[in-house]
Amino acid sequence: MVIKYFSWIKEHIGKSEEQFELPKHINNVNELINYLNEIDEKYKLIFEKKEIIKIAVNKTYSSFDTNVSNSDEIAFFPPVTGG
Amino acid sequence: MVIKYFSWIKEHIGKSEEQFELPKHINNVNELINYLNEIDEKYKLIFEKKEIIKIAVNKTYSSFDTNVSNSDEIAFFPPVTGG
Amino acid sequence: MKKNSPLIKIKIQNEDFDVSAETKILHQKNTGAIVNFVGVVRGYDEKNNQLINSMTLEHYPGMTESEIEKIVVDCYKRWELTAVTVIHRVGNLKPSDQIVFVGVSSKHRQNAFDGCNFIMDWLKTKAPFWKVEENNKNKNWVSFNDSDNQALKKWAK
Amino acid sequence: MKKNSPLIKIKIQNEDFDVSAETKILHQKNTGAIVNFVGVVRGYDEKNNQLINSMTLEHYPGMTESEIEKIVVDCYKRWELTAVTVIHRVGNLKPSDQIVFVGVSSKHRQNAFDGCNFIMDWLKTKAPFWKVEENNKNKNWVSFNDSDNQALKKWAK
Repeated sequence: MVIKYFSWIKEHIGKSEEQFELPKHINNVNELINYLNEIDEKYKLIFEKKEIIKIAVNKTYSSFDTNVSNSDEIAFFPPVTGG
Repeated sequence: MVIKYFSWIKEHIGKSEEQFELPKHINNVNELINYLNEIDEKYKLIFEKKEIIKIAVNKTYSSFDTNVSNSDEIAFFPPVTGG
Repeated sequence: MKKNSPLIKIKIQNEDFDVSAETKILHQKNTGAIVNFVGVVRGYDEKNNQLINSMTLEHYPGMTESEIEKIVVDCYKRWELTAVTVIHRVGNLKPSDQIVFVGVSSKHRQNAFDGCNFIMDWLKTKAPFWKVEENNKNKNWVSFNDSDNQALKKWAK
Repeated sequence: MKKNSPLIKIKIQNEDFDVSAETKILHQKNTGAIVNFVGVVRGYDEKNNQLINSMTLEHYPGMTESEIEKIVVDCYKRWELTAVTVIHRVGNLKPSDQIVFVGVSSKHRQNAFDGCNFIMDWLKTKAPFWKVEENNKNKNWVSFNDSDNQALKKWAK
Protein backbone atom coordinates (compact mmCIF):
# COMPACT_ATOMS: atom_id res chain seq x y z
CA MET A 1 0.00 0.00 0.00
CA VAL A 2 1.07 3.55 -0.79
CA ILE A 3 -0.07 6.44 1.42
CA LYS A 4 0.35 9.99 0.12
CA TYR A 5 0.16 13.23 2.07
CA PHE A 6 -0.30 16.78 0.86
CA SER A 7 -0.04 20.34 2.17
CA TRP A 8 0.45 20.76 5.93
CA ILE A 9 -0.27 17.06 6.53
CA LYS A 10 2.79 16.22 4.42
CA GLU A 11 4.85 18.71 6.45
CA HIS A 12 3.63 17.26 9.72
CA ILE A 13 4.30 13.63 8.72
CA GLY A 14 7.67 14.69 7.29
CA LYS A 15 7.29 12.94 3.95
CA SER A 16 5.01 13.03 0.94
CA GLU A 17 4.60 9.30 0.63
CA GLU A 18 5.15 6.06 2.49
CA GLN A 19 4.82 2.42 1.53
CA PHE A 20 3.94 -0.42 3.82
CA GLU A 21 2.30 -3.82 4.03
CA LEU A 22 -1.38 -3.48 4.98
CA PRO A 23 -2.29 -5.97 7.75
CA LYS A 24 -4.90 -8.45 6.55
CA HIS A 25 -7.55 -7.43 9.14
CA ILE A 26 -7.77 -3.86 7.84
CA ASN A 27 -10.58 -3.44 5.33
CA ASN A 28 -11.51 0.23 5.12
CA VAL A 29 -10.15 3.75 5.56
CA ASN A 30 -11.45 4.08 9.10
CA GLU A 31 -9.65 0.91 10.19
CA LEU A 32 -6.50 2.13 8.46
CA ILE A 33 -6.61 5.41 10.40
CA ASN A 34 -7.08 3.58 13.73
CA TYR A 35 -4.15 1.36 12.84
CA LEU A 36 -1.90 4.34 12.01
CA ASN A 37 -2.89 6.08 15.27
CA GLU A 38 -1.70 2.98 17.14
CA ILE A 39 1.71 2.72 15.50
CA ASP A 40 2.85 6.36 15.82
CA GLU A 41 1.83 9.48 17.78
CA LYS A 42 2.43 11.71 14.75
CA TYR A 43 -0.68 10.34 13.03
CA LYS A 44 -2.87 11.10 16.03
CA LEU A 45 -2.32 14.83 15.66
CA ILE A 46 -3.50 14.64 12.06
CA PHE A 47 -6.49 12.43 12.62
CA GLU A 48 -7.80 13.94 15.85
CA LYS A 49 -9.74 16.37 13.66
CA LYS A 50 -10.74 13.58 11.30
CA GLU A 51 -13.80 15.43 10.01
CA ILE A 52 -11.71 18.01 8.15
CA ILE A 53 -9.38 15.45 6.52
CA LYS A 54 -10.12 14.57 2.88
CA ILE A 55 -9.46 11.09 1.53
CA ALA A 56 -8.73 9.71 -1.91
CA VAL A 57 -8.50 6.01 -2.73
CA ASN A 58 -6.81 5.34 -6.05
CA LYS A 59 -7.06 9.05 -6.95
CA THR A 60 -10.82 9.28 -6.43
CA TYR A 61 -12.55 11.19 -3.61
CA SER A 62 -13.55 8.61 -1.00
CA SER A 63 -14.89 8.41 2.53
CA PHE A 64 -14.02 6.76 5.84
CA ASP A 65 -15.96 3.61 5.01
CA THR A 66 -14.41 3.11 1.56
CA ASN A 67 -12.82 -0.36 1.25
CA VAL A 68 -9.05 -0.54 0.91
CA SER A 69 -6.62 -3.34 0.10
CA ASN A 70 -2.85 -3.65 0.00
CA SER A 71 -2.69 -2.80 -3.71
CA ASP A 72 -4.40 0.59 -3.23
CA GLU A 73 -3.00 4.11 -3.19
CA ILE A 74 -4.51 6.16 -0.35
CA ALA A 75 -4.13 9.93 0.05
CA PHE A 76 -4.88 12.12 3.06
CA PHE A 77 -5.08 15.86 2.59
CA PRO A 78 -6.64 19.03 4.04
CA PRO A 79 -9.50 20.89 2.33
CA VAL A 80 -8.54 21.90 -1.21
CA THR A 81 -8.67 25.22 -3.00
CA GLY A 82 -7.69 25.93 -6.58
CA GLY A 83 -8.34 28.82 -8.91
CA MET B 1 -31.50 70.80 -38.08
CA VAL B 2 -29.81 67.54 -39.01
CA ILE B 3 -31.85 64.33 -39.18
CA LYS B 4 -29.98 61.02 -39.32
CA TYR B 5 -31.32 57.61 -40.29
CA PHE B 6 -29.89 54.16 -39.68
CA SER B 7 -30.42 50.57 -40.81
CA TRP B 8 -33.52 49.88 -42.91
CA ILE B 9 -34.91 53.35 -42.19
CA LYS B 10 -31.88 54.83 -43.95
CA GLU B 11 -32.45 52.49 -46.89
CA HIS B 12 -36.10 53.43 -47.10
CA ILE B 13 -35.49 57.19 -46.92
CA GLY B 14 -32.67 56.79 -49.44
CA LYS B 15 -30.09 58.78 -47.48
CA SER B 16 -28.31 58.63 -44.15
CA GLU B 17 -28.75 62.29 -43.29
CA GLU B 18 -30.69 65.39 -44.29
CA GLN B 19 -30.49 69.00 -43.25
CA PHE B 20 -33.35 71.45 -43.20
CA GLU B 21 -34.72 74.52 -41.52
CA LEU B 22 -37.08 73.59 -38.68
CA PRO B 23 -40.31 75.63 -38.79
CA LYS B 24 -40.71 77.79 -35.68
CA HIS B 25 -43.97 76.17 -34.52
CA ILE B 26 -42.37 72.72 -34.09
CA ASN B 27 -41.23 72.16 -30.54
CA ASN B 28 -40.86 68.44 -29.93
CA VAL B 29 -40.15 65.11 -31.67
CA ASN B 30 -43.83 64.26 -32.07
CA GLU B 31 -44.54 67.54 -33.87
CA LEU B 32 -41.48 66.96 -36.05
CA ILE B 33 -42.79 63.53 -37.09
CA ASN B 34 -46.22 64.93 -37.92
CA TYR B 35 -44.55 67.64 -39.99
CA LEU B 36 -42.41 65.11 -41.93
CA ASN B 37 -45.49 62.95 -42.58
CA GLU B 38 -47.15 65.97 -44.18
CA ILE B 39 -44.30 66.90 -46.51
CA ASP B 40 -43.54 63.44 -47.99
CA GLU B 41 -45.26 60.05 -48.22
CA LYS B 42 -41.96 58.23 -47.65
CA TYR B 43 -41.90 59.29 -43.99
CA LYS B 44 -45.41 57.94 -43.40
CA LEU B 45 -44.27 54.38 -44.06
CA ILE B 46 -41.55 54.74 -41.44
CA PHE B 47 -43.64 56.42 -38.79
CA GLU B 48 -46.84 54.43 -39.15
CA LYS B 49 -45.33 51.97 -36.66
CA LYS B 50 -44.05 54.79 -34.52
CA GLU B 51 -43.88 52.63 -31.39
CA ILE B 52 -40.97 50.58 -32.71
CA ILE B 53 -38.92 53.60 -33.86
CA LYS B 54 -36.12 54.72 -31.53
CA ILE B 55 -35.16 58.37 -31.22
CA ALA B 56 -31.98 60.17 -30.27
CA VAL B 57 -31.70 63.92 -29.78
CA ASN B 58 -28.11 65.16 -29.80
CA LYS B 59 -26.85 61.55 -29.53
CA THR B 60 -28.84 60.73 -26.40
CA TYR B 61 -31.81 58.33 -26.24
CA SER B 62 -34.95 60.46 -26.23
CA SER B 63 -38.71 60.13 -26.54
CA PHE B 64 -41.57 61.57 -28.57
CA ASP B 65 -42.09 64.46 -26.19
CA THR B 66 -38.42 65.50 -26.06
CA ASN B 67 -38.00 69.16 -27.04
CA VAL B 68 -36.17 69.94 -30.28
CA SER B 69 -34.86 73.13 -31.87
CA ASN B 70 -33.25 74.00 -35.18
CA SER B 71 -29.73 73.53 -33.79
CA ASP B 72 -30.34 69.89 -32.76
CA GLU B 73 -29.28 66.63 -34.35
CA ILE B 74 -32.15 64.12 -34.41
CA ALA B 75 -31.78 60.43 -35.27
CA PHE B 76 -34.45 57.87 -36.10
CA PHE B 77 -33.56 54.20 -36.05
CA PRO B 78 -35.05 50.74 -35.57
CA PRO B 79 -34.41 48.64 -32.44
CA VAL B 80 -30.70 48.14 -31.87
CA THR B 81 -28.64 45.02 -31.29
CA GLY B 82 -24.92 44.81 -30.70
CA GLY B 83 -22.67 42.07 -29.38
CA MET C 1 -12.71 57.42 -14.56
CA LYS C 2 -11.77 58.63 -18.03
CA LYS C 3 -12.73 56.88 -21.24
CA ASN C 4 -9.70 55.43 -23.00
CA SER C 5 -7.57 55.64 -19.88
CA PRO C 6 -6.09 52.21 -19.07
CA LEU C 7 -9.03 51.68 -16.71
CA ILE C 8 -11.88 52.26 -19.17
CA LYS C 9 -11.25 51.63 -22.84
CA ILE C 10 -14.06 51.82 -25.40
CA LYS C 11 -13.37 51.38 -29.11
CA ILE C 12 -15.58 51.01 -32.16
CA GLN C 13 -13.34 49.86 -34.99
CA ASN C 14 -13.06 47.91 -38.24
CA GLU C 15 -9.89 46.12 -37.16
CA ASP C 16 -9.68 42.83 -35.31
CA PHE C 17 -8.42 42.73 -31.71
CA ASP C 18 -5.86 40.67 -29.82
CA VAL C 19 -7.20 39.00 -26.70
CA SER C 20 -3.81 38.65 -24.95
CA ALA C 21 -2.96 42.31 -25.42
CA GLU C 22 -6.37 43.33 -24.11
CA THR C 23 -6.07 40.99 -21.13
CA LYS C 24 -2.75 42.62 -20.18
CA ILE C 25 -4.39 46.06 -20.14
CA LEU C 26 -7.13 44.75 -17.84
CA HIS C 27 -4.51 43.50 -15.42
CA GLN C 28 -4.24 46.48 -13.07
CA LYS C 29 -3.24 47.01 -9.46
CA ASN C 30 -5.48 44.90 -7.16
CA THR C 31 -6.81 42.76 -10.03
CA GLY C 32 -7.46 39.18 -8.92
CA ALA C 33 -9.87 38.08 -11.64
CA ILE C 34 -10.30 38.88 -15.33
CA VAL C 35 -13.32 37.78 -17.34
CA ASN C 36 -13.25 38.21 -21.12
CA PHE C 37 -16.11 37.72 -23.52
CA VAL C 38 -15.39 37.25 -27.22
CA GLY C 39 -18.33 37.18 -29.63
CA VAL C 40 -17.91 35.34 -32.92
CA VAL C 41 -19.92 35.76 -36.15
CA ARG C 42 -21.82 32.53 -36.75
CA GLY C 43 -22.39 31.20 -40.26
CA TYR C 44 -26.00 30.27 -39.64
CA ASP C 45 -29.10 32.33 -38.88
CA GLU C 46 -31.21 30.13 -36.59
CA LYS C 47 -34.23 32.44 -36.64
CA ASN C 48 -34.60 32.37 -40.42
CA ASN C 49 -32.96 28.99 -40.86
CA GLN C 50 -30.42 30.03 -43.47
CA LEU C 51 -26.70 30.25 -44.09
CA ILE C 52 -24.94 33.60 -43.83
CA ASN C 53 -22.09 34.68 -46.12
CA SER C 54 -21.29 37.89 -44.29
CA MET C 55 -22.65 40.48 -41.89
CA THR C 56 -22.37 44.26 -42.00
CA LEU C 57 -22.55 46.32 -38.85
CA GLU C 58 -23.19 50.01 -38.59
CA HIS C 59 -23.22 52.29 -35.59
CA TYR C 60 -23.96 55.93 -34.76
CA PRO C 61 -20.54 57.53 -34.34
CA GLY C 62 -20.46 59.57 -31.17
CA MET C 63 -23.68 58.22 -29.71
CA THR C 64 -22.63 54.57 -29.63
CA GLU C 65 -19.42 55.35 -27.77
CA SER C 66 -21.08 57.69 -25.29
CA GLU C 67 -23.95 55.29 -24.50
CA ILE C 68 -21.46 52.46 -23.90
CA GLU C 69 -19.37 54.77 -21.73
CA LYS C 70 -22.34 55.61 -19.50
CA ILE C 71 -23.13 51.96 -18.83
CA VAL C 72 -19.48 51.03 -18.31
CA VAL C 73 -19.04 53.79 -15.72
CA ASP C 74 -22.14 52.46 -13.90
CA CYS C 75 -20.74 48.90 -13.91
CA TYR C 76 -17.37 50.11 -12.77
CA LYS C 77 -18.93 51.39 -9.56
CA ARG C 78 -21.60 48.73 -9.09
CA TRP C 79 -19.15 45.80 -9.21
CA GLU C 80 -16.01 47.60 -7.95
CA LEU C 81 -14.13 46.78 -11.12
CA THR C 82 -10.43 47.46 -11.61
CA ALA C 83 -10.66 47.91 -15.43
CA VAL C 84 -13.12 47.54 -18.33
CA THR C 85 -12.54 47.27 -22.07
CA VAL C 86 -15.24 47.17 -24.73
CA ILE C 87 -14.16 46.75 -28.36
CA HIS C 88 -16.94 46.45 -30.93
CA ARG C 89 -16.17 45.90 -34.59
CA VAL C 90 -18.21 47.47 -37.39
CA GLY C 91 -18.15 47.07 -41.18
CA ASN C 92 -18.25 43.81 -43.08
CA LEU C 93 -17.47 40.65 -41.13
CA LYS C 94 -17.40 37.00 -42.19
CA PRO C 95 -18.51 33.92 -40.29
CA SER C 96 -15.99 33.01 -37.58
CA ASP C 97 -14.64 36.60 -37.37
CA GLN C 98 -14.40 38.05 -33.88
CA ILE C 99 -17.08 40.73 -33.49
CA VAL C 100 -16.96 41.99 -29.90
CA PHE C 101 -14.62 41.94 -26.91
CA VAL C 102 -15.82 42.75 -23.41
CA GLY C 103 -13.16 42.41 -20.74
CA VAL C 104 -13.64 43.17 -17.10
CA SER C 105 -11.27 42.89 -14.15
CA SER C 106 -12.00 43.00 -10.45
CA LYS C 107 -10.52 41.98 -7.12
CA HIS C 108 -12.92 39.06 -6.87
CA ARG C 109 -14.21 36.66 -9.46
CA GLN C 110 -17.99 36.90 -9.13
CA ASN C 111 -17.94 40.67 -9.66
CA ALA C 112 -15.88 40.20 -12.80
CA PHE C 113 -18.30 37.55 -14.13
CA ASP C 114 -21.35 39.67 -13.35
CA GLY C 115 -19.92 42.90 -14.75
CA CYS C 116 -18.95 41.24 -18.02
CA ASN C 117 -22.25 39.36 -18.34
CA PHE C 118 -24.26 42.52 -17.70
CA ILE C 119 -22.36 44.57 -20.29
CA MET C 120 -22.98 41.85 -22.90
CA ASP C 121 -26.72 41.72 -22.09
CA TRP C 122 -26.82 45.49 -22.39
CA LEU C 123 -24.91 45.56 -25.71
CA LYS C 124 -27.36 43.02 -27.17
CA THR C 125 -30.39 45.19 -26.44
CA LYS C 126 -29.41 48.82 -25.90
CA ALA C 127 -26.20 49.69 -27.76
CA PRO C 128 -26.78 51.60 -31.03
CA PHE C 129 -25.63 49.00 -33.55
CA TRP C 130 -27.50 47.58 -36.52
CA LYS C 131 -26.62 44.37 -38.33
CA VAL C 132 -27.53 43.16 -41.76
CA GLU C 133 -26.88 39.52 -42.66
CA GLU C 134 -26.09 38.76 -46.28
CA ASN C 135 -26.17 35.60 -48.34
CA ASN C 136 -26.39 34.86 -52.07
CA LYS C 137 -30.13 35.39 -52.16
CA ASN C 138 -31.01 38.24 -49.83
CA LYS C 139 -30.06 40.63 -47.07
CA ASN C 140 -31.80 40.61 -43.77
CA TRP C 141 -31.69 43.28 -41.04
CA VAL C 142 -31.29 41.52 -37.74
CA SER C 143 -33.96 42.35 -35.18
CA PHE C 144 -33.40 41.96 -31.49
CA ASN C 145 -34.35 38.78 -29.63
CA ASP C 146 -36.93 38.92 -26.92
CA SER C 147 -34.74 36.49 -24.96
CA ASP C 148 -32.09 39.23 -24.88
CA ASN C 149 -34.56 41.69 -23.36
CA GLN C 150 -35.45 39.07 -20.77
CA ALA C 151 -31.74 38.53 -20.07
CA LEU C 152 -31.26 42.20 -19.20
CA LYS C 153 -34.03 42.06 -16.61
CA LYS C 154 -32.01 39.81 -14.28
CA TRP C 155 -29.76 42.79 -13.46
CA ALA C 156 -32.48 45.05 -12.02
CA LYS C 157 -31.10 46.25 -8.70
CA MET D 1 -15.24 13.83 -25.66
CA LYS D 2 -11.56 13.08 -25.10
CA LYS D 3 -9.34 14.97 -22.72
CA ASN D 4 -6.70 17.01 -24.53
CA SER D 5 -8.58 16.83 -27.82
CA PRO D 6 -9.16 20.35 -29.18
CA LEU D 7 -12.60 20.22 -27.53
CA ILE D 8 -11.49 19.46 -23.98
CA LYS D 9 -8.02 20.50 -22.90
CA ILE D 10 -6.87 20.16 -19.30
CA LYS D 11 -3.33 21.04 -18.26
CA ILE D 12 -1.57 21.36 -14.93
CA GLN D 13 1.73 23.10 -15.60
CA ASN D 14 4.47 25.34 -14.24
CA GLU D 15 4.56 27.48 -17.39
CA ASP D 16 2.50 30.58 -18.05
CA PHE D 17 -0.21 30.54 -20.74
CA ASP D 18 -1.14 32.77 -23.67
CA VAL D 19 -4.75 33.94 -23.65
CA SER D 20 -4.95 34.62 -27.42
CA ALA D 21 -3.64 31.19 -28.33
CA GLU D 22 -6.09 29.54 -25.93
CA THR D 23 -8.98 31.62 -27.26
CA LYS D 24 -8.21 30.42 -30.81
CA ILE D 25 -8.41 26.78 -29.68
CA LEU D 26 -11.81 27.44 -28.09
CA HIS D 27 -13.09 28.84 -31.36
CA GLN D 28 -14.65 25.73 -32.91
CA LYS D 29 -17.39 25.02 -35.41
CA ASN D 30 -20.69 26.55 -34.19
CA THR D 31 -18.98 28.72 -31.57
CA GLY D 32 -20.77 32.05 -31.13
CA ALA D 33 -19.50 33.03 -27.69
CA ILE D 34 -16.25 32.52 -25.78
CA VAL D 35 -15.87 33.35 -22.09
CA ASN D 36 -12.39 33.29 -20.56
CA PHE D 37 -11.51 33.57 -16.92
CA VAL D 38 -7.95 34.49 -15.91
CA GLY D 39 -7.03 34.35 -12.24
CA VAL D 40 -4.18 36.52 -11.00
CA VAL D 41 -2.07 36.11 -7.84
CA ARG D 42 -2.77 39.05 -5.56
CA GLY D 43 -0.06 40.61 -3.41
CA TYR D 44 -2.25 40.94 -0.37
CA ASP D 45 -3.93 38.39 1.90
CA GLU D 46 -7.19 40.02 3.01
CA LYS D 47 -8.03 37.29 5.53
CA ASN D 48 -4.79 37.65 7.48
CA ASN D 49 -4.24 41.28 6.55
CA GLN D 50 -0.67 40.87 5.30
CA LEU D 51 1.44 41.26 2.19
CA ILE D 52 2.44 38.19 0.19
CA ASN D 53 5.83 37.76 -1.47
CA SER D 54 4.99 34.54 -3.30
CA MET D 55 2.65 31.58 -3.35
CA THR D 56 3.44 27.91 -3.92
CA LEU D 57 0.82 25.56 -5.33
CA GLU D 58 0.89 21.80 -5.24
CA HIS D 59 -1.50 19.28 -6.72
CA TYR D 60 -2.02 15.51 -6.76
CA PRO D 61 -0.73 14.40 -10.17
CA GLY D 62 -3.24 12.10 -11.79
CA MET D 63 -6.10 12.82 -9.40
CA THR D 64 -6.26 16.58 -10.02
CA GLU D 65 -6.48 16.10 -13.78
CA SER D 66 -9.06 13.33 -13.59
CA GLU D 67 -11.31 15.19 -11.13
CA ILE D 68 -11.23 18.30 -13.36
CA GLU D 69 -11.97 16.15 -16.37
CA LYS D 70 -15.09 14.67 -14.76
CA ILE D 71 -16.55 18.07 -13.99
CA VAL D 72 -15.62 19.48 -17.39
CA VAL D 73 -17.36 16.60 -19.17
CA ASP D 74 -20.49 17.27 -17.06
CA CYS D 75 -20.41 20.98 -17.97
CA TYR D 76 -19.87 20.19 -21.60
CA LYS D 77 -23.21 18.40 -21.71
CA ARG D 78 -25.14 20.59 -19.26
CA TRP D 79 -24.42 23.84 -21.13
CA GLU D 80 -23.99 22.41 -24.66
CA LEU D 81 -20.48 23.79 -24.90
CA THR D 82 -18.37 23.70 -28.07
CA ALA D 83 -14.97 23.58 -26.27
CA VAL D 84 -13.47 23.86 -22.78
CA THR D 85 -9.91 24.55 -21.65
CA VAL D 86 -8.66 24.50 -18.07
CA ILE D 87 -5.01 25.40 -17.43
CA HIS D 88 -3.91 25.53 -13.80
CA ARG D 89 -0.41 26.52 -12.84
CA VAL D 90 1.50 24.93 -9.96
CA GLY D 91 4.86 25.69 -8.35
CA ASN D 92 6.05 29.06 -7.11
CA LEU D 93 4.16 32.12 -8.33
CA LYS D 94 4.61 35.81 -7.60
CA PRO D 95 1.97 38.52 -7.14
CA SER D 96 0.44 39.53 -10.49
CA ASP D 97 1.36 36.17 -12.13
CA GLN D 98 -1.46 34.46 -14.00
CA ILE D 99 -2.53 31.39 -12.01
CA VAL D 100 -5.51 29.83 -13.80
CA PHE D 101 -7.22 29.95 -17.19
CA VAL D 102 -10.74 28.65 -17.69
CA GLY D 103 -12.07 29.11 -21.21
CA VAL D 104 -15.44 27.95 -22.43
CA SER D 105 -17.12 28.30 -25.80
CA SER D 106 -20.73 27.76 -26.76
CA LYS D 107 -23.26 28.68 -29.43
CA HIS D 108 -24.90 31.18 -27.10
CA ARG D 109 -23.47 33.59 -24.61
CA GLN D 110 -25.30 32.77 -21.39
CA ASN D 111 -24.26 29.12 -21.55
CA ALA D 112 -20.65 30.17 -22.00
CA PHE D 113 -20.86 32.54 -19.00
CA ASP D 114 -22.53 29.93 -16.80
CA GLY D 115 -20.19 27.08 -17.77
CA CYS D 116 -17.09 29.18 -17.07
CA ASN D 117 -18.46 30.58 -13.81
CA PHE D 118 -19.42 27.09 -12.58
CA ILE D 119 -16.00 25.60 -13.36
CA MET D 120 -14.32 28.43 -11.41
CA ASP D 121 -16.61 27.93 -8.39
CA TRP D 122 -15.83 24.22 -8.53
CA LEU D 123 -12.05 24.75 -8.82
CA LYS D 124 -12.14 27.02 -5.75
CA THR D 125 -13.73 24.37 -3.54
CA LYS D 126 -13.26 20.88 -5.00
CA ALA D 127 -10.14 20.66 -7.17
CA PRO D 128 -7.16 18.99 -5.43
CA PHE D 129 -4.79 21.96 -5.12
CA TRP D 130 -3.13 23.35 -2.02
CA LYS D 131 -1.61 26.80 -1.71
CA VAL D 132 0.90 28.19 0.71
CA GLU D 133 1.45 31.95 0.86
CA GLU D 134 4.91 33.16 1.79
CA ASN D 135 6.26 36.45 3.06
CA ASN D 136 9.38 37.49 4.94
CA LYS D 137 7.99 36.42 8.28
CA ASN D 138 5.97 33.27 7.80
CA LYS D 139 4.24 30.79 5.50
CA ASN D 140 0.56 30.24 5.65
CA TRP D 141 -1.44 27.38 4.10
CA VAL D 142 -4.52 28.87 2.49
CA SER D 143 -7.79 27.40 3.71
CA PHE D 144 -10.93 27.55 1.65
CA ASN D 145 -13.44 30.37 2.02
CA ASP D 146 -16.93 29.60 3.17
CA SER D 147 -18.14 32.14 0.59
CA ASP D 148 -16.71 29.84 -2.09
CA ASN D 149 -18.73 26.91 -0.78
CA GLN D 150 -21.82 29.12 -0.85
CA ALA D 151 -20.99 30.14 -4.42
CA LEU D 152 -21.02 26.54 -5.58
CA LYS D 153 -24.53 26.01 -4.22
CA LYS D 154 -26.11 28.31 -6.80
CA TRP D 155 -25.47 25.63 -9.46
CA ALA D 156 -27.56 22.88 -7.84
CA LYS D 157 -29.77 21.57 -10.60
